[in-house]
Amino acid sequence: MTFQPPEIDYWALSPVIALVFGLALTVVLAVAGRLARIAPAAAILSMVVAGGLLIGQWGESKDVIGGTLELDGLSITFSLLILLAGIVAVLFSLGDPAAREAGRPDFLALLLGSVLGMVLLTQANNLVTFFIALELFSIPLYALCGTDLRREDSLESGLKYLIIGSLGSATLLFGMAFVYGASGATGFEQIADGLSSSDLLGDPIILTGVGLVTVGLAFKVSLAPFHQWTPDVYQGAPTAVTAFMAVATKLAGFAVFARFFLTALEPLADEWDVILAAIAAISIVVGNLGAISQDSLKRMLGYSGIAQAGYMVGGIVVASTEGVEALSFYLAAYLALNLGTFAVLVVREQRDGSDDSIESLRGIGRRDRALAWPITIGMLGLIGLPPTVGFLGKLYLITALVDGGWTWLGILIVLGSMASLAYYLRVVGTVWSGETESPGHAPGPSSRLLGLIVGVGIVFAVLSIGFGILPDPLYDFAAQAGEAIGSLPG
Amino acid sequence: MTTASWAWLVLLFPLLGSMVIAFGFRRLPDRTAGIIGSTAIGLAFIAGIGTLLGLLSEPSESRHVASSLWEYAGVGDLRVDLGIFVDPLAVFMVLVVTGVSFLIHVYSTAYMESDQGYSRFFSYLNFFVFSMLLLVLAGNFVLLIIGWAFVGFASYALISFWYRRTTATAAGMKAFVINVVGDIGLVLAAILIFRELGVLDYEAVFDAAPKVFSTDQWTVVAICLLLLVGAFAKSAQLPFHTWLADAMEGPTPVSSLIHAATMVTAGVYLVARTWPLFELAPAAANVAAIVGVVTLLVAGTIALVVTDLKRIIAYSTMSQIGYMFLAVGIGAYSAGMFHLMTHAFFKALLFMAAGSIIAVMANDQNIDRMRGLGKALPFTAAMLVIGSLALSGFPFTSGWFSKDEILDFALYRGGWYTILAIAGYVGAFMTALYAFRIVFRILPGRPCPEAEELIETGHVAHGEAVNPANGQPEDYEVGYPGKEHHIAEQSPGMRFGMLPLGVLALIAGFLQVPGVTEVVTKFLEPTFEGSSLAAIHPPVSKAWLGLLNGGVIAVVGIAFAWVFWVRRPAIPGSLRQKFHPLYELFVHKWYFDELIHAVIVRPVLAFGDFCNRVVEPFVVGGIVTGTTSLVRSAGALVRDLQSGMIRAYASLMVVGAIAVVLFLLLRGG
Amino acid sequence: MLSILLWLPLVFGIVALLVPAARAWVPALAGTALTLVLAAVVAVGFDPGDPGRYAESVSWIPELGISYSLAIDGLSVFLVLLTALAWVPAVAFAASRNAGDGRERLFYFMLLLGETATLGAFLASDLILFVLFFDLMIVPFYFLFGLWGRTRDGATAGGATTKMIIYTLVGSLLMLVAAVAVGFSAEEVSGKPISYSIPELIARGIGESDQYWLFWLFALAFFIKMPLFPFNGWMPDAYRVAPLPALAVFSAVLSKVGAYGFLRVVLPVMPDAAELFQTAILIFAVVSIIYGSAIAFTKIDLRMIIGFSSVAQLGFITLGIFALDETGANGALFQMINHGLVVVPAILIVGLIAERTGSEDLGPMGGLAKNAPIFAVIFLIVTMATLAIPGSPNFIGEFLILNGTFQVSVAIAIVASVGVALAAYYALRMYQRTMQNPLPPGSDSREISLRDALIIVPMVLVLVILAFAPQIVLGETGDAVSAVVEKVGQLG
Amino acid sequence: MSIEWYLVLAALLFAIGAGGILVRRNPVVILLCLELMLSAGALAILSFSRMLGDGDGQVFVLIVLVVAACEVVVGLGLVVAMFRRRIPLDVDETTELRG
Repeated sequence: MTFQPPEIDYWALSPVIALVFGLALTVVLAVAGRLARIAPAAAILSMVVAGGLLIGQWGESKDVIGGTLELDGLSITFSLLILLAGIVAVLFSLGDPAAREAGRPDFLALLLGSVLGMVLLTQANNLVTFFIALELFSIPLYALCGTDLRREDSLESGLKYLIIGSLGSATLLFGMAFVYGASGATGFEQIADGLSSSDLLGDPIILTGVGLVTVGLAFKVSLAPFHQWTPDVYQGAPTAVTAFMAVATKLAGFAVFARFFLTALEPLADEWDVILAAIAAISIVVGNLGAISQDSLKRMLGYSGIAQAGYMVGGIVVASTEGVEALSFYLAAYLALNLGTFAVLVVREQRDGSDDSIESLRGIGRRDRALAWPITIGMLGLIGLPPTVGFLGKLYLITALVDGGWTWLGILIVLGSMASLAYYLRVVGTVWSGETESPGHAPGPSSRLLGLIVGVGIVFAVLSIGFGILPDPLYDFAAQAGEAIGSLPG
Repeated sequence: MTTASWAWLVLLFPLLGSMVIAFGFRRLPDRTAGIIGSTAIGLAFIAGIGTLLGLLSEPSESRHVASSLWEYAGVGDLRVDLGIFVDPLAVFMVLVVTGVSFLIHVYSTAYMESDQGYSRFFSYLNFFVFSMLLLVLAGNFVLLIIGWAFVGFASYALISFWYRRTTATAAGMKAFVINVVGDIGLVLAAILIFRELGVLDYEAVFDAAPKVFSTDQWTVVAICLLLLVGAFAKSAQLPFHTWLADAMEGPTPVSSLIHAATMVTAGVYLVARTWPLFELAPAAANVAAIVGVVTLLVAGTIALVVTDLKRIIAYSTMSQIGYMFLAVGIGAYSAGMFHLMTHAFFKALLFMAAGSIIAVMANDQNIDRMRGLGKALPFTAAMLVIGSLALSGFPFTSGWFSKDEILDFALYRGGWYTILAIAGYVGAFMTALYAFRIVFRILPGRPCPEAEELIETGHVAHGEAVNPANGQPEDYEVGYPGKEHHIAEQSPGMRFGMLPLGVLALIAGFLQVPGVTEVVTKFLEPTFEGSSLAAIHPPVSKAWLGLLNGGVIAVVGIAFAWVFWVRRPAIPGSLRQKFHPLYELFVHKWYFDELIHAVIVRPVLAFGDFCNRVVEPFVVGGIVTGTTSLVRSAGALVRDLQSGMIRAYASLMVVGAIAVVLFLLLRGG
Repeated sequence: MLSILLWLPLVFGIVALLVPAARAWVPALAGTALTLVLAAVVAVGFDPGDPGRYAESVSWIPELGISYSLAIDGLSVFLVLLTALAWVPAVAFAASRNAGDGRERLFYFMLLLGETATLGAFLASDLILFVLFFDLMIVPFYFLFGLWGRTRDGATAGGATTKMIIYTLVGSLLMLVAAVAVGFSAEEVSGKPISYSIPELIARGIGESDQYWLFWLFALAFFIKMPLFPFNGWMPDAYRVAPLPALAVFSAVLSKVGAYGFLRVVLPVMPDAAELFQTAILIFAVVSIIYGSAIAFTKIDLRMIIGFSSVAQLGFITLGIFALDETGANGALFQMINHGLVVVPAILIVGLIAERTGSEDLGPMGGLAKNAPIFAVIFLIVTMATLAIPGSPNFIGEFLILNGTFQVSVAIAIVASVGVALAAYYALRMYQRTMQNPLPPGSDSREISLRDALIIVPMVLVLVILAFAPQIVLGETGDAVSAVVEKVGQLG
Repeated sequence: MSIEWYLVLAALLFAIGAGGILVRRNPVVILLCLELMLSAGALAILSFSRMLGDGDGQVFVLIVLVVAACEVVVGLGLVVAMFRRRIPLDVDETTELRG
C-alpha cells in the first residue's frame, strides 16, 4: 500500500504554524538567560500574528491536512476569542509572583501550548485530532495550575485537575472507541454518514459511545454532575491561569462540542438532546445554588461558570444554526464580562495585596472608581440585566430555545439568572457600600503594567455596555460560527 | 338677566366670598371677614329672589330651567355636564338656605367676635353655603354627589373648627366617615340609575324611569333604598344619627346653621327631588316614613332626659326631621317642605338663644346649673319662649300649621298610615314636653350665680373653661370663643340675627292656612305635577280638625311641663326612680353608640390588626423569606457535597457517567 | 421628537456627572424641566385622530425582529406627561435638601436614568423594548435606595433593597421569556416573519392555548411591580428605607407602568385569556383594596400608610382595567394619573412633617396646623384627593371604575366601595393625627417655606384644575382605551 | 474470536482502572490506574480497527499511547513537587480547597 502524503493547505495551517513558532521561541528563550525578558513580548507577538492570519482567511471554509482539521467560520470565530483570552492571560501573568517563580518563559511556554491545543481543537474534524488537541490543551493547564509553588493549594489544584481531567479524557477516549467502532470511521462527516446509513440507531454500542463522549466533554466545560473540580481548581490556581481557564476551556470545549455533536452525531440528535438538556438543568441549579454564599470570589466565579455553562449548552441542545449563533454570541459576551471582572481581581491582588475574598472589595466604589465600574458592569452583565451584553446574550439563547421548542429550558435559564441575583448583587453591594481600609502596597509590578491591566478591565466594561446597546457587529462576528455547521436545520 | 344666570350668581357669590376671605386672611383688617361673608350671603339671597321672580314670570307648566357650563366628564355613553336645574323646589330651598344663613352670618359676626380663627370660620361658613346651594341646584346626580360631599366636608371642617380639642376632631372624624358612607350609598344609586336608564340628568331620568321600571321592581326599590342611605346619613336619621349629638362640639352658630336649618334637611330635599322614583317604589317610600317616625319617637325620648342644652335641641332637630321624612315618605311633599322652612326658622332661633345662654354660663351647657335666667336675659328669654312655642306647635305659631298639616295628610291617607299619625301626635306631645322642660327649668326661679352677677354688674362671668368631656384645658390661642363671651343683650349683631327669625317663627304659619292661603303648595305645585300623591288634598274641614287636636296636644304638653318642673319639681325625680331602666336606656341614647362601635368599628379595627400582625409577616413576607431560606439551605447542601476529596469527585463522576449511559440505553433502546 | 424626549433626561444626567458635586443639581433640574416642557408640547400636539404622528421606528436587532420603535397614543400621552411632571418636584426637593451626601453627581445621574427608563417604558411600542426598559427601570432605584437609603437607625440599607430588586426582577425576567414566546406564537399564527412591534402583535394575535400561560407570566410581573396584595412583600422595607425624592417618583410613576402594561400589552394581545381570567383578577384586585386599606389604618409610620394606600389604589385601577368595559378602563387610566398627582405631594409633605416633628411616626405628632395654615390647606387638599372625595378628580376615576365593575359583578363593586369608606378613615386619620389635636412639646409648627411651596403647589394646582374639568384628560384617552377594551369585548 | 470478547476485556480493564482510582489513596497508584483506563480505550479501538479492517484505528492507538505517556510525566512531576514540599502524598489529605 503506497503511502500518499495527505495534501496540506499551508496557508490554512499558517496560524497554527505561527503559534508553534512562538512556542518554540519561548522554550528556547527559557534557556537563553538574559534574553528571557523578551519572552512575554514574543508570546504576545506570536498570538497576534496567528490572529492576523486567521482574520486574513475570514469567511473561507476549507480542509486542512486532508480533512482532519477544518478551518471555517466556527473555528475562526472561536480561535480569535481564544487568542484574545490568551493575550489577556499573558498580561495578567506578567505581575503574577507564581509566573516569576516558575520562570516566566516556561510559564508562557505552557500557556502557548495550551492555546495551540485549543486552536487545534476548534479546527478538529477527526476523532484523532480531536483527542490530540484536547490533551494538548489540558496537560499544560494541569501543569500551569500547579506553578504557584508558594501556595500549597496551587499544587493541590493541579493534582486534582490532572486526576479528574485524565479520568475525563479516558472516558472520552473509551467513548470515541465505541463511536469509531459503530460508525466505522474517524472523520466527523464519515461518522455521520456511517451512522445514518446503517440501521444501528438503537444499537447499544453507539449509544454507550455517545454517552461516554458526552461525559468526557461535559467534564471539560465543567457541566454538572462532572463539575466538582471547577471551584477547587479555580480557587487554587494562580489568578492569571484561573482567568484563562474560566474563559478559554469553555470556548474550546464548546467549539468541539458543537462541531462533534452537530456534525458527527447529528443523526442521533433526538437521542442525546434530552440528556444534554438534563445536564444543562442540573448545572444551572447546582451552579447557582453553590455560588450563593461563597466568600472567595474565584470560587464563586467557578460556580457561576458552571451555571453559565449550563445556559450555553442550551445552544447545542436546540441543534440549530440559531442555537450555535446564540451560543457563540453568549460565549463572546461571557469572555468580555469575565475578563473584565478578573482584570479587577488581578489588580486588587497584585497592587493592593488583598486576598480573593469578596469582603476585600468592600467600598472600592467610593475610593477607586476605575476598578468599581468594570466589576459592577461585569456582575450586572452576568446576571443578564439590560443594558449590558449579557442581557442580549440571554435573550438570543432564550429565543433559540423557545424557537426550538425547549421553552422550559428557557424559563429555567431565567430562573437561574434570578437566583444568580443573590450572589452577583452581593458583590455589587459590597463594592459600592461601606468604607475600605487604606490599600497596602504589595511589591507589585510597575504601575505602568497595572495601568495597562486596569485599562483592559475598562475596555471590556465599555465593550459590554457598547455591545449591549448596539449588538450588530458582535452578532455578525458570532453568526459566522452558525453558518459553518451548514448541515443544520434552521 | 335670565333665571339661569341669576341661579349661577346664587352659586357664585358664596364661593367668591369664601375664596376672598381664604386668600386674604392675613391682609384683611380684623373682623372684615365677617362683613365680607355676610354680604356674600346677602347678595346670594338677592340673586335667589331674582331667580324666584324670573321663575314666576314663566307660565306655571314651564317653570323649570336647566343650564350647563361645560361637559364635566364624558366617557363612552356616560355624559355628565356641569349643569344646574332651577325649578320651584330648588328656588324654595335656595331662599330658605340663603335667608337663614344670612341671619346666622350676622349673628356669628357678633358671637365669634373674640375668636382667633375668625376669618377661617367665615371662609368655611361661606364654603358650606356654597356647597349646600350646589347640592340644591345640581342638575344631575354626579353634581348632586359632589355637592353632597362638599357639604359633608364643610360640616367636618366646622365641627372640628376648634381643632385643638381632641373631642372636636373625633366628632369631626365620626361625622365625616358616616357622611362618606352616605356618599357611597348615593354613588351606588347613581351607578344603578346609569346602568338601567343610561342617563344621569334629572329631567332625563325622571321621564325615562316610568317607561323602564314597573312599580316595586327590585332595581328601582334598590335605587331608592340607596338614596335613602345617603339621605339618612346626612339628615341624622336612625341608624346613621350618632354623629349629630357629637357634632355639638362645633361653635353654636355652626349648630344652628348646619345642624338645624340647612345640612340636615338635605336628605328631605333629596327624597322630594327624586319623588318620581319613590312613587315607582312605594316600598322604599314607606321605609322612609317608618324610619322617620321611629327616629321621631326615639329622639323625643332622649331629649326628655339629656341635660346638655345644645344636645336637647339637637335631638329635637332629629325628631322634627323625622316628621319631614314622614311627610315626604307618604307623599305630602309640600307639607314636608313647609315644615322644613318653619323648622329652619324656629330651630335656628333656639340654637342662637342657646348660644347666648351658654355664653352667660361661661360655656357650661348643663341645664341643671341654669336657674332664673329670665330676669338676667330678657331678650334671649323671649326668643327662647317664642322658639319653644313654635317648636311644640302652639296654636297660630308656624310650627302648629306645618306639623299638623303633615299629620292631617297621614290621617287622611288612612289605612296603616293612621298609626304613623298617632305616633306623630305622641311625638308632638313629647316635643311640647321637652321644649318647655328647658323653658321652665332655666328661666323662672332664683337666679343662679352667673345670672346674679350679670344682673348686678352687667358683665358676663367667665372662668377658666375646661373641656367637660376629657378635662383638657381649652387652648384659647387657636379659638374657643376667646376669653370674653357675647350675649344677645349686649351685642346688637346677635339681636339683629335673632329678631327676624322670632317674627318669622310666629307668623310664617299663615303662609299655609288650610283653604285660605296655600301659598307653598301652589308655589311647589309645578315641581310635583304628575305625582299621584301630591294631587291628594285633604278637605279643608279635616285640616282644621287636625289643627285643632294638634293645638290641644301642644297646650296639654306645655301644661304637663309646667306641672313637672314648676309646680311639683319632685315628680321628675320619682319618675326617674320608678322607671329607672327606661331612664338609663334613654340617657345612654338607646345604646346606639355602643352598638355601632361593637358591630362595626371594633371588627374593622380587629381585621386591620389581624392583617397587620398575621397576614403581612407570614403570607406576604413568607413568599419572600420562604424562597430565600429555601435557596440558602439548598446552597449549603451543594457546598457540603464539595468535600475537597478527589476520590469523592471521581466517584460522583463515575456514577454520573454510568447514569448518562444507562439513560441513553434505556431511552434509545 | 419622541427620541429627544426619551433620552433628554439621561443626557442631562450625564452632564450632572461631569459638573462639580455641589452644582450637580443644576443640570438635573434643568433636564427635568426641559423634559416637562417637551412632554407638554407632545401632549398638546397629540390628537387622537392620527396616532402615528410622532411614531418612530428603526430596526435594532433584525434577526430577532426587534426594533427600536417609539410611539405615543391615548394610553400613554398623559402618563408620559405625569412622569415628566413628577420628576421636577422630586429633583427640586432633593436639591433643596442637598440630598446625595457627598455623592450628589451619582445621585442625580441615577434619578435621571430612572426618568429615561420610565419614559422608555411608556413610549416603547416594541414588546422587547418595553421589557428592556421595564427591567432597566429598577436598576437606578436599586442604587438610589441602596446607597442613599437610611434605615431608622441611620445604617445604610443594603438588605431591604436587594430583596426589592430580586423580587421585581423575578417578575420582569419571567416576562422576558413570555415576551419572546409571544413573538413566536404570533409568528406561528400569522406565518409572517417574526416581529415584536406591539401594533403588529395586536393585529396578528397569538394562539389561544399559549395565551393562558403567557397571561399569568405577564400578570405576575405587573402585580409585583404595582404591587398588589400577595406580592407586596418587598414594598414595606423599600418604602421604609428609601430617600424621599426617589420614593416620590418611584411610588407615583413606576407602579403605573405595571397597570399600563396590562392596557398596552396584555389586554389587546391576549384577549381570550383576559376574558377567561377576568373574575380571578377582579378578586385579586378587590382583596388588595381591602387588604391595603385595612393595613393603612393600623400603621403609624407615615410612609407605610402612603405605601399601603397605594396598594389599595392600584387594586382599584386593576379593578377598572379588568372590568373590561369602556367606562371602567377609562376610569382606570384616569385614576392612574390622579394617583400619581396625589402621591408625589403626599410623600414630599411627609418629608416636611418629618422635618417639623423629627419623626415619621403618628404617635407623638399633632397640631402642626397651629401657625401653618397654608401648609394645612395644601395637605388638606391632598388628603381629600387621596380619599377621592366627590369633587376631586380621583372621585371621577373611582366613579367610572365602580361603574365599569358594576356591569361585571355587583358584589365585587360593593366590596370595592367598602374600600372607599376605609380610605376615608385612614386618610383623615393621617391628616388629623398630624395637623390637628394639641401640639406636643417636641415639634414646632412652622409655616411652609416659599421654596417648598413652589415645589409642591404646582402638582396640587394640576389636581385642582382636573377637579374642575376632568374632561381635559378623559376626552383624549377615550378612544384609545375603548379600542383596547373593544378587542376583548368582541369575544364575549 | 468475535469482537465481543475484546470489548468485554476492554470494559473490564476500564472498570478495574476506575475502581483503582476510587480505592487507592496514593497519587502514583492513581496515575497507574489512569494509564490502565487509557490502555483499555486503546484496546477497544484496536479491536474495532481490526474488525473494520481500517488502518486509522491503529494510528489512533499509537497517538493515544504517546499522550498517555505525556500525562504520566506531568503527573509524576506534580507528585515530585508535592513530595519535595513535604505535602503528604495522600489524596484524602489534600483537601485544602473545599466548600
